[in-house]
Amino acid sequence: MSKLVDLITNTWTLAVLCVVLALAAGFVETGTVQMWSFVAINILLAQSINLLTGITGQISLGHAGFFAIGAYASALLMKGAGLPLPVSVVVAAAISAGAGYLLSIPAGRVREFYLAMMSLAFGLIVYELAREWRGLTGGVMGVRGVPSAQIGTLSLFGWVLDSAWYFRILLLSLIGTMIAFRNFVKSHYGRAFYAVHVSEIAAGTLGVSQAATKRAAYALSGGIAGLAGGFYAHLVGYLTPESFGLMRSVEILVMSIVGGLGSLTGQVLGAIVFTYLPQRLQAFSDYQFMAYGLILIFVFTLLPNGLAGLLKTRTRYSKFDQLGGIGKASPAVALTQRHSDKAASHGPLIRVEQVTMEFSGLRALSGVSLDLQPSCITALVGPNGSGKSTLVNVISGLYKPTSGRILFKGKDIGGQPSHRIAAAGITRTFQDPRNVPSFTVRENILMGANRLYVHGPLAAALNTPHAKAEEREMLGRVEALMATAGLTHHAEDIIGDLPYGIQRLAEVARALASDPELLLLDEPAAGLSEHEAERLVQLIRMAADHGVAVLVIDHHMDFLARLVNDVVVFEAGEVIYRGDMDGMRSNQAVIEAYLGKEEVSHA
Amino acid sequence: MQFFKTKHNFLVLATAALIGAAPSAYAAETIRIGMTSALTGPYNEFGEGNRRAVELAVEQWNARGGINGKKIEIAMLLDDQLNPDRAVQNMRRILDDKSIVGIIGPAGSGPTLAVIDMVQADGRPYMNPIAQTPVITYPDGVGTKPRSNVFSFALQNDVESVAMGQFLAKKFKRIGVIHESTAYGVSGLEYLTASIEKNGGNKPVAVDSYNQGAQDMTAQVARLNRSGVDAIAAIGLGKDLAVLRRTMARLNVTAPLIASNGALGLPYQEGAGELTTGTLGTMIGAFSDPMGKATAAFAEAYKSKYGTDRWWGADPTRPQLFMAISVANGYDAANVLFEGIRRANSTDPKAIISAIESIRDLEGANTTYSFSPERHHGIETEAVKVFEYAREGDAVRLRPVAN
Amino acid sequence: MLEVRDLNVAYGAVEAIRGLSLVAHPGHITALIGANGAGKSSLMRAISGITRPRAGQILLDGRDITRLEPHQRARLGLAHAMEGRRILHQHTVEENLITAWHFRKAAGSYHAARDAVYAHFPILGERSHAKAGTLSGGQQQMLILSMATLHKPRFVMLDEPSLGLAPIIVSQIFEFIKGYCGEGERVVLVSEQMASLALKVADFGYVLKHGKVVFEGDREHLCAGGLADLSGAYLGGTGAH
Amino acid sequence: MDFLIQMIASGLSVGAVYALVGLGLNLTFWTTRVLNFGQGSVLMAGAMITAVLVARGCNVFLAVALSLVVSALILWVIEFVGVRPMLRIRGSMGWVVSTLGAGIFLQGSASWLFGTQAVAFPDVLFKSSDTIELLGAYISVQYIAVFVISVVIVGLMELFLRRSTWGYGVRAVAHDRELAALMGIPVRRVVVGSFLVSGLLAGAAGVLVAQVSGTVDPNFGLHLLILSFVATVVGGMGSAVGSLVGGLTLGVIEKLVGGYVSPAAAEMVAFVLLVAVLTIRPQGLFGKADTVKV
Repeated sequence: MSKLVDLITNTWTLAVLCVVLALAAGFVETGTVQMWSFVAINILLAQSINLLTGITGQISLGHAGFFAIGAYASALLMKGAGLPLPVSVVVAAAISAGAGYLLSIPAGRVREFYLAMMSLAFGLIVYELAREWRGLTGGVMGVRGVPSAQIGTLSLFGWVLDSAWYFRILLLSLIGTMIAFRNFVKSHYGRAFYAVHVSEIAAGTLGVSQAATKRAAYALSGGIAGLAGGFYAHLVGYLTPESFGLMRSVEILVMSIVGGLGSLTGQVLGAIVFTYLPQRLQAFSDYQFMAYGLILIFVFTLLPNGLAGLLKTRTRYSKFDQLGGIGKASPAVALTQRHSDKAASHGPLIRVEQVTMEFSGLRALSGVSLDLQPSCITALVGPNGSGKSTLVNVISGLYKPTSGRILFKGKDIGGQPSHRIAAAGITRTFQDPRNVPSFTVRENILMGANRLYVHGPLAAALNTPHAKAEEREMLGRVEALMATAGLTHHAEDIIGDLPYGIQRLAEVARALASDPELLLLDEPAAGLSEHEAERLVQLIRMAADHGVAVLVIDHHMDFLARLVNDVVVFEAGEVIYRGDMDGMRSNQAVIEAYLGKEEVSHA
Repeated sequence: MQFFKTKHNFLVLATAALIGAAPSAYAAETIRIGMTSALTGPYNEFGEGNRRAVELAVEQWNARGGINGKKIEIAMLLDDQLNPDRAVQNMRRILDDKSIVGIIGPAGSGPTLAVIDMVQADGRPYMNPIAQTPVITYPDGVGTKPRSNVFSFALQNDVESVAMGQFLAKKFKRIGVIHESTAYGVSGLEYLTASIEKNGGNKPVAVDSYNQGAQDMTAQVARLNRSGVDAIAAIGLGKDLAVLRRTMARLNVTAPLIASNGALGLPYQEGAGELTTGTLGTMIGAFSDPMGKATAAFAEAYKSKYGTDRWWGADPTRPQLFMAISVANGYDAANVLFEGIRRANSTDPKAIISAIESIRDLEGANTTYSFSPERHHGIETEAVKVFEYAREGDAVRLRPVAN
Repeated sequence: MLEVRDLNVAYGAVEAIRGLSLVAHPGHITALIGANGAGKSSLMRAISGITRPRAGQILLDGRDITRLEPHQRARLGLAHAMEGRRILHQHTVEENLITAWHFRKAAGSYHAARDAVYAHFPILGERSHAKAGTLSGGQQQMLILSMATLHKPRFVMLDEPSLGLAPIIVSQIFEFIKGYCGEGERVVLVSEQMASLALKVADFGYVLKHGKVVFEGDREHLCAGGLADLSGAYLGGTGAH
Repeated sequence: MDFLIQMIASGLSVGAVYALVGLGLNLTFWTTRVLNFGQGSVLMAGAMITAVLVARGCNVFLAVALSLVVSALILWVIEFVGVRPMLRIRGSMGWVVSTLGAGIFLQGSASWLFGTQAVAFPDVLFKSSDTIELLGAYISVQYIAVFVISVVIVGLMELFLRRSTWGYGVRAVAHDRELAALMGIPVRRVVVGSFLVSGLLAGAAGVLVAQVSGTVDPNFGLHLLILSFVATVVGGMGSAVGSLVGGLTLGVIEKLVGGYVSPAAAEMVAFVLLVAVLTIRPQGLFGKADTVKV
């Protein structure tokens, strides 16, 4: 069984299959080749919506819009300006990518239902434009005489393309797109897209700007759909607005959803099924609408994970497998060594000055000031609600302080967006672990390294040596971190299925993977077993030894005692003590605030 | 195990799909024809009607011993539901079957425009029963060279609009036109305007459009009304014309409604209810009294095969006028195709086409057909009449208007 | 009497409660003590029926309610105030109380109950037409308590009622809880991260860790154990073993 | 002047129907966070059944009553087979597919049972030729009737949601299912209830629109559904009043653009309006901004 799956998902099998198809195209009937071409086009469409909806989490009910833009653009460019096929489809793709970019500006601001409606509106606006803008699109009469392979009017540099050759070209571009797409999705960009999907807040703390990510996602998705449109135009040779109505958008979404959102293989299956389904359903004649309806109603009750669920394959979001592990070449350094001479000659790493934070009159922080030194571990303790987490949220840019300054390496970062602050080298964890549940431990930790990548999207898509080297280096860091955290044997496990403690550890490891200069940990030890807590201590110590300044919020006194250099005690949003542990234990103010009077009298 | 099963089935489906339809063996002993039309789905009225007509024709020919001893067989009967992509895929399958001798096309201008170029490239005789846009037959406009292998039995916009244009030009000064925004409606508007002007009328003072399935046309009607029209000419489907008529009543617009053939069908009659009285519509006159011999024969044959179904119409004693464009057109298309094959006594496209072009004064259900290398459409202006819903006692009847 | 018998709760592969048993007696305040992720909330959610346990039994006065829907349990007089200030933020204070009132078996009139609330927490009366979301943390906590106790239910569970509140408010809240438990034979279950706070109200305490009970006893026993030991227990040190 | 009045009158009447449909969508969205893409077909079913029954000689009001019941039942089934199972699968968006499937299935069944042709819809409220004259403008009594009925229904719904116990229940479930359950609210029953009511609203809307258009066919309702989506979003998902304002605004703007610019432009204006509103106010005119919690 699983062998069978391996067989059909194996790269070589697929390669062979493609070659076979390409050759077969010359021998089977034109109609068959034409259907294959429709499949190829639908695969492109499905992948395009998968990128936007499945991976970035932005539902789209208007993909027919991109499809139409691509189709009309390519048709008119070739018919009017006489551009050759490769140019016209690429330009078409570029144009609809532009449309995607523009759409992302309003669409980026809205969520779930509202987003669905806005995308729907986009699709229908394009549709109405196609109907009414007669001068350009020929209106409802459509565009006739588009150079098309099946009529033999399509030629490439004087060489007349028949359906078979057209299909081969289409297949080639499809494979190219798929490979590039796959590499891209498995790169830090893919992970960033997914992070935005799962939690826009967590994404920010990884140094990922959700606005920029969405813009990129829309543009890319639009581009791919536009490419599909271009090929569609020269497949059918006649464009009518009716081909780009709401139902088309819906079909595309259905294809992708049934295929299995987030899975690349699933999209292919979805496209195949939904290209042939209507044809096969003709057998039901009068009942075919009912049959189609029933299939849609129950497909999910039957296949909860879409068709992708059938082949138990999961799309992975790292190039670990591609690179065949990390190889020996990788240096096992988890963190960069920063000079850690405790002598605070070069001032504190971060200085919080008179920071006040108010929520609708409620004062969470009132004039808090404190400094943190490199390679120094500071504990932040205090009763619940004394403002500990609020301080971390303010420093990490989730809250804008009401007043006061936060100087990081001398410059004020107060109120900057969280992704900027993260990019500057300040990383934090949350009280409740914010991992991507469907990612493996390795992928989650790798996500932390996001801010360190320098190679661009193109390099990522083409898998340039540089891109590979970088991914390998990061994977090396991750490996080292997992070793220290004792997570190595969990590397390939889906983090959502692991115990709470492991998830906490992984999150701390992820934070360290960003090679931070300042590390903010919000109750990292909560719910950890002795053993796990020990691992946590090692992780934090390692960070400090490499010159990272660490701020730890926690209640575990004994855990803190064997870890920290000094303690800051909060009470009602104010610092009531700063010094070493013993000092704290004997400090009257602390005891009263933290333990309350009666117990003291008891003890 | 269950999992394996579904999975297995799925793979079968996928591979079956990939392999596609296997080429059917060439069967010389029969005449094989192919047809794609809207057999199901929301727009299947014309497609289904035509299927019945074609099957009737085939039955009759085969009863008479087929064509030169060869039985006729509808080798491919595909359903495109008026969806252009589906039409293209179906037509491709038909064209791929080299044993197919003649083709009968889709039930609307949209899908027909989508397939027509590939059909022309293929070169086998193609009958267009329904799509009214002339560019299907005459790509460079009426009066220019037709597509070599395409013959039209539809009530072409240009033809339909002649009768309408004459009538309007004669009777009205300030004409307002409203049309559905589809290929049919748009080209209909062009030809109607041309025809009005050709007959010495003044060009329409106001023109508006609506989308198929519109549920209220207040804006359109009020606009026409505001520009003081004394007649409203409409091109569209029956149910939309009904909405138009009701909207006119709501806004108390009294100008008469002169509509395309859609106004003569059941959907309009039912939708407009008693408001039908006074509505005028253009239609092939074949089924109005007195029916020609061939027409009556067809009606009889249809009635005996299918009974008085919804294509026959409400009145069991006599077929509705509308049959001319929902059924009889398909019937004539098939007959002319077969006649061509008979005359050519061959299945070679060229031979069949020239045989069809040689047909003169062939009695059909809708009209008397004459073709030539320059003339590839069957229905001519004289076949078209203007009808009016007139109250006769308590019944409303359609009666031809003296033109 | 509220009784839990070897309860198991798991989210996917993550076990939150592992074969936990406890008893909460009428007329006593029972505290659940433990750090984040120790399983306090999971336990309460299982008792009130929001999460379905994998295994185990939950009994109210000997009646097995493990299979009942949450709203049915609520109507049996089981109230649960979840952590994280769960109220209807878009609704006014008044509307919150009305909603809390109407769907449970109500003895007496709504107005009487409401006036009792406003009498005990005048500030809620003053702000009765303000959107609950605009209340301060303390006021929200008061509202939550009021909603939970509006019907004088026999079983009340409060998940971290002290979370994020100034000491004064906390003691106010605890006074209320004590008072409520005192009048009539009521079973009150309170979860706390800070033993010190828990001990201010609790007559009996269970210390949870990794979904298990690691330490239990009445107030004296807990205190006698001494803060150091106790802190060891709930702070994850070795004291408990 | 009379032109303007006619535009506004028809706009109000159409808009009121948008509001009615929109409110139905809203209800089910509140309780399940699911958008029912099948609602269009439910409109169709409501109108179609009335039309067919009357054609078979059934009393008009009985027919309407029956069709309302059926539409309610349809939505109940949709909830059962198409929505409840989907909510168990997180983030799969299966509900898009299933509700859509339900709609297509209904369409298919309708064409199978009653044919694909437009069926005449009887004059339930007045005749389309009944008009009253206002400042020289003729206004259809049917428009007025449709408007009044829709507005009354929406008003009653608003009252129900704001004042009645079950109204509180719906709003509580919409806000926080778990909390609602703990308050003793039978969440399941509230959800099912919301679907039943949504069905009633859809059925009523279907009948009203069919009254205006005069015919029903299996395709009927999709366009209306889309515009109602738009109306709801423009008004904001939060409140019944929002739907009403959204619907009326949309209806009137549509007709004004149709009248003064061109009917073609009117087809587009709704969507442009939607994008514009959401760009300025992401939660719609009356919607409550959803707070992102850390």
